[in-house]
Amino acid sequence: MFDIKTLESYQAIDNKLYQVMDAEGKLVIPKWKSSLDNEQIVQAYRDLLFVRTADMMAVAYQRQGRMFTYPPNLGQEAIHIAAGLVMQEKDWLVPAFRELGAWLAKGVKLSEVFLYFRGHEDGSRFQEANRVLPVAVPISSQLLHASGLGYALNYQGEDAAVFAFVGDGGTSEGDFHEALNFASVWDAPVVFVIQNNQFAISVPLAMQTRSKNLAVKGIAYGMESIMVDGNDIFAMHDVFSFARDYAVTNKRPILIEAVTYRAGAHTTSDDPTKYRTSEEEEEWAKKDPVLRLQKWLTRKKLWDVSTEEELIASYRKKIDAEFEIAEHYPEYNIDDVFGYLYEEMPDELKRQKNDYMNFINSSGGVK
Amino acid sequence: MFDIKTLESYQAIDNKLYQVMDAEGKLVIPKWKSSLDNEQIVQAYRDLLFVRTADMMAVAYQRQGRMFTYPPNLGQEAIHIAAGLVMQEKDWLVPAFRELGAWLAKGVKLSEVFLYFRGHEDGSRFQEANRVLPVAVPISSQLLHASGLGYALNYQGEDAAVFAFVGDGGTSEGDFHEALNFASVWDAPVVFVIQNNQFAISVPLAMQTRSKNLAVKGIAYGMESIMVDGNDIFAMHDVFSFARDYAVTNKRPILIEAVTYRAGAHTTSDDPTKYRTSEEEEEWAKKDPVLRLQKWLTRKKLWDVSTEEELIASYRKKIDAEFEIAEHYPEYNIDDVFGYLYEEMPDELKRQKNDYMNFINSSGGVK
Amino acid sequence: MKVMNLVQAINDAMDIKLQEDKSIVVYGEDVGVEGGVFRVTEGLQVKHGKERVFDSPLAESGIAGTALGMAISGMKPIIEMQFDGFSYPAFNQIISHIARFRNRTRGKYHVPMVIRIPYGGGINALEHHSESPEAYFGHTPGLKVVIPSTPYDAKGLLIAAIEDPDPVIYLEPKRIYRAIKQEVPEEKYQIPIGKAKVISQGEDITVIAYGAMIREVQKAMVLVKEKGISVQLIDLRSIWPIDRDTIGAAVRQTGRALIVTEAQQSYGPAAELISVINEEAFLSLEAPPKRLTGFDTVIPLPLGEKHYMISPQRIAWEIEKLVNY
Amino acid sequence: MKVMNLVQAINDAMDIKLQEDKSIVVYGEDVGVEGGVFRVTEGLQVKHGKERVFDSPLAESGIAGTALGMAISGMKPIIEMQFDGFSYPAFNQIISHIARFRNRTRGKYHVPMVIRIPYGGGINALEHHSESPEAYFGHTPGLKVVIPSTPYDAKGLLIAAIEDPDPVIYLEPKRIYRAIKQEVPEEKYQIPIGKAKVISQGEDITVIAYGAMIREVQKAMVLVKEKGISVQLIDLRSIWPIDRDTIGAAVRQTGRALIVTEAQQSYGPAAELISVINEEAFLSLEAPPKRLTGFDTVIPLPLGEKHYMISPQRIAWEIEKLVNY
Ligand SMILES: Cc1ncc(C[n+]2csc(CCOP(=O)(O)OP(=O)(O)O)c2C)c(N)n1
Ligand SMILES: Cc1ncc(C[n+]2csc(CCOP(=O)(O)OP(=O)(O)O)c2C)c(N)n1
Ligand SMILES: [Mg+2]
Ligand SMILES: [Mg+2]
Repeated sequence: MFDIKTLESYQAIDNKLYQVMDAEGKLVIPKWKSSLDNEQIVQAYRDLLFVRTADMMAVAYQRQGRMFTYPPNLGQEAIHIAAGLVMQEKDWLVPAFRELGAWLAKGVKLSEVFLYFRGHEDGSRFQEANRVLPVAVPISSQLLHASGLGYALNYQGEDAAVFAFVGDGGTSEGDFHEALNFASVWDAPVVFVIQNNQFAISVPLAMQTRSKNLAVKGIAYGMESIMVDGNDIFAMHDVFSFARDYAVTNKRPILIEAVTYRAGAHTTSDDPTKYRTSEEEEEWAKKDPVLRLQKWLTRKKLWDVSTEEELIASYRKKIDAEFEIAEHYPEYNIDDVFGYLYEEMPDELKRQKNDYMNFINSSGGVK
Repeated sequence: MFDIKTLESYQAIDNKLYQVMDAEGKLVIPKWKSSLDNEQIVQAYRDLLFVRTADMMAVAYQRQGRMFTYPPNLGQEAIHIAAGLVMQEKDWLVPAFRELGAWLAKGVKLSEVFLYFRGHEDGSRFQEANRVLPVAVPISSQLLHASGLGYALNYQGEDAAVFAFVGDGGTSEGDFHEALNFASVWDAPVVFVIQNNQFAISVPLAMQTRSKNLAVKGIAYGMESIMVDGNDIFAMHDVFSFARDYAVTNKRPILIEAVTYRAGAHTTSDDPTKYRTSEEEEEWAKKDPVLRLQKWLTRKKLWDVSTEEELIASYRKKIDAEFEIAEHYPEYNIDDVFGYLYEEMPDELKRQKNDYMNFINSSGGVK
Repeated sequence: MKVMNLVQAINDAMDIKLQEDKSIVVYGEDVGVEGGVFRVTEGLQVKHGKERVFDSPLAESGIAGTALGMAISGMKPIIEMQFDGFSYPAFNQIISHIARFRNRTRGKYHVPMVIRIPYGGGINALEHHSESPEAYFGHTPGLKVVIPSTPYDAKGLLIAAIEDPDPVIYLEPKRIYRAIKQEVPEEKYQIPIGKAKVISQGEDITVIAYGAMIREVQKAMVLVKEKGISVQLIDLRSIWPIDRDTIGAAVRQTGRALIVTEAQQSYGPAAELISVINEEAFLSLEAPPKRLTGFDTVIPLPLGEKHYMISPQRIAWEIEKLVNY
Repeated sequence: MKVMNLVQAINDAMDIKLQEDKSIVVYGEDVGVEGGVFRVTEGLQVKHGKERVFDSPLAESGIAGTALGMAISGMKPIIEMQFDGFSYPAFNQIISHIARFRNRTRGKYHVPMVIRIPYGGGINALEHHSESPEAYFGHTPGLKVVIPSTPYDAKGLLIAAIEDPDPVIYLEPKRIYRAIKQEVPEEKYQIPIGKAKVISQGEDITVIAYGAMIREVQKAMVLVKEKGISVQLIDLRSIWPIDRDTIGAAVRQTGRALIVTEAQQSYGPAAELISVINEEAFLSLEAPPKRLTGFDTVIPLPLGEKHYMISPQRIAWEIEKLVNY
């Protein structure tokens, strides 16, 4: 458990990293107890396996030319699954673009994610998910939305929090600064999560900032902050639980730096061998979050590795089925272009659409 | 003197304010010695008087309808005179818009300042001043220019520093964040100076940020920082001397928060009685930087207050003469509009100018 | 009815809507305690409380971006950019998010908000305080952009903007903030967004303008009237969507058109209007539609404004030239 | 001569200039080690060093604003905005400072810098990666804005931009980055900024386009040729300043004009061109000059791009309609 006392002894200015278990899945905090029961932990592991499988299949679909650019989550999944365990129905999720597990936890359908990365806006309609925003492409710009949502929660008297994600590179943008500042001045209950995966595309952290770590940036906003091992799902879960509670109870924002590693490419268009060594990759592979929990579970005899293959096979079927939905989604038509700009389509858009339809009709459907 | 050791004991995170003399002009650091000799200190006092007089006359000219909007410096002059004493020929000055004393120290002519605030771009031509940028109106945007200038100094192998000014309100802008971050990552020798005068127009500091103080924001960039009494010219001079030396020697930026008070209105269009109390104003009036140095000098018998009136009268004459230059500046003509956009005027601008001249000629000079 | 200037009419519109709809908040730099640097929000904080009318930190991207967060979660923010030139730091939020969130999410989220921006020159201001950015916004899909030229329109257009379910950029011609007074109804009414207004009928030429330029054109009309020229004056009012029908009908009637805007010329608002005229009234044109605009220069500091700002004399001169084409 | 695509030609221009002029630096997100996400700066860091070709922090306002600082102090930065849609956070620095510093200081300081931006759609990209922001820049006084459509022009225009003493926005049609190959001289040469190019002479109609649309128009020309229509194709090349002389002369010859741009329509680049045509060739017009542009919508995600992007068929259809007007 992580409480306000723990926070005192994990000050970012002292470069303290909160970690519960090491790379071997062994506890580094003696007598540590999870607030999750064993069943929940096993389920978390299944979820990790599921998103990892879905994520790797997404990369595969892309390679097969069945999807466009996709940003792999490989190596960062524990952060998302932990967030999913903590986020409540009423909480808002404000993603960047690399938080698959968190989206699914919020009720986004995998078929929607696939549809989006196949190049259709309908993938961001989130038919059954509430209080989750779509992928935000312009880096850090979404954080301001989170601060505004936080203001609205207070204004509307709701006891809920906003979970907002950004990358290490994203901390360099002006909007990062403005968002944290607004949230703090407004006492907005926002949990800001920096996924420090060491790279912004090809640019390593050392070229983004000279701060001791990323969590210390909270000091500039009078905001509490915690640096945590992002590949340690127990640590992440502890910290998220504490942070949500802190935000909702105190009506204050809080900053979390989840230290992790982008084990895959930046996106399917990227080739990391250009800018980093395989030694580095291997070093981090040892700290893999899925493997780590597996080791813990195995040691506790809560998990039988020999069943995994079959489980994954069943996941693959599910995932393929979801992909099918996306792949056989109805044809993109002209109303998908014009129909959603305004509540009521202005005459000017009707005119432009009409012009276009005149051409289509006269060309016999050629575009 | 302020050295690297002093820095250690004045950490912003501990909320330490560097001060040399109190409001009564009495030393609060026993045995403190200035690196300025008595003559220089007396001259600094004269300079304070001069800029205060010029500043107050500027407000008066504006009231007389002889100048447009002007931002008074009242109460903040010690910061500028101290900066002027430290800045070298090779150093860049990147002002915000409320640093009259620093501009003059850099060689900007008072007549140019007046001309600018009378509404003529020629006031930013700075005929005899080098390495000083014009007034920057969009808040904080100039700080990025400072970081770029710092990169250029390193690139060109020059041992010099950039002095960049911003207000307390300015710390909220994204460009503040980006500028400090770039400077730090690039090891640019920039002395960033926040003039914390407690207000951004009507908005008090408490609504800009929740950070402990403004200097502490340096931590977010791994940058040393110092909080200093901005109404204490000795403290300011010590800190600027140290900061310049630090920046040039270490090729590192440094952040200074000068704590002061905007004793006058935001600009001549502003009425502070709307948003602050006269008690507060009086409280700060007691800490006035000019009065404070006067007290110190008088106690040291370096200054005879009875001579002040005459001195100021002579300054007034000088200042009036400078204003005359601005007031009788040649008529603003059409080439002043078109002539400076590009090195060579593109045909399109020639055409537009020509169109306009056709009208002027046919209208007999009516515009 | 009550005599109001533009400042009062805008204030009144916000006051009425704040009273009526608790989801509305008003914020920006100095809009709370101070009531805005132009006093447009004066009195609103005292009346509606500090949670609803308040000062924000000094950061325009922040103001715009947070407003989107509020808007998609059931609130209606009315935000202020203190001056035209300070809306630029908010461009990314406006272009990339505010204008697009409905489209991006297929209507799951929409962005009912108003961005108020005092704009335009002629007030002897410092640099960056006299800009005409309407073409930037007009070119951005997903926004509506309006500009009033009278207190009556100011109130009705602002109420329409606030009640619109989509984001509206509301540009306030600061030069005439207090210059024009008019009887304005005390109750609520709307001026529909997307409709131009024919201010005066006339046979010889159509002049299209908006904002502070309307008054200058009206002065020019007095000048050319002496020469027997009768001008049909159209106040565009809505920058996007454009009221092509009114413009087309007008120019088909007169065959001649002059567009007057203070914005810079190239890729500016007048170019769009000329294109609309070509599309709607080409065969009726008896002379090339003409644009009289700001130069492709930075708007000069006060002493140079006399050259940049468009005078009634210059408008009259262009009208005459066109009529005699 | 050497066969190059656009990427190589742009790289070559930078390489030559980096070699020749030590005041030049190249920076932006991922331009250093990675050589840019489109590999446009590939190899430049290894060749010219990390002080001259480098990765910056992820902040576009920062990239633009720091470049101004360098430029006014004797350096020549060439900066990259990674994609069109990520130039928006830099707007304030571009509009308020980069474009104006010479004017503000009466020439005491000037801003020799180039802002490279891959732009335009048709590459199946994520949102914000397919924008056409040229009208925003074209409307901003103090900038020059150019767009090449061939490797030859790409190299010559970039060298001209780098050698220009004023800031130049250099938009790169990413859709044709690797699609067009051409013999390009290995030595240095300039394509003058402000000059359009008549790509082909023709009698029936003038088509004006630029960037990736040139290739589409050329395909359309094949289609209409069969019907005996001869097209005069003009590559604008310079968005600002516009080459009115070439445009005017062309349209006076053919009497008919079609503008093809992928940017959104309202207040877009095509509107400016139609205005220029009105100003330069009104009396020769035999049909209303027509604009075929992007819709006033957000450019759709990949599956919808087929509707938004302008096909040769659609261009041909418009050409025919105009010729038969
Ligand atoms: C404003 C903006 N600039 C540039 C980009 C291009 N871009 C996409 S992802 C990325 C790197 C992001 O790095 P980081 O924030 O660390 O997140 P990560 O990809 O590592 O998850 C960049 C530069 C963008 N999307 N938005
Ligand atoms: C980008 C931008 N937004 C708004 C303004 C309007 N404005 C001018 S000064 C000012 C307050 C500045 O406060 P601060 O930074 O504390 O400096 P001070 O005036 O106190 O010296 C504001 C909001 C501006 N000039 N630029
Ligand atoms: Mg990263
Ligand atoms: Mg201040």
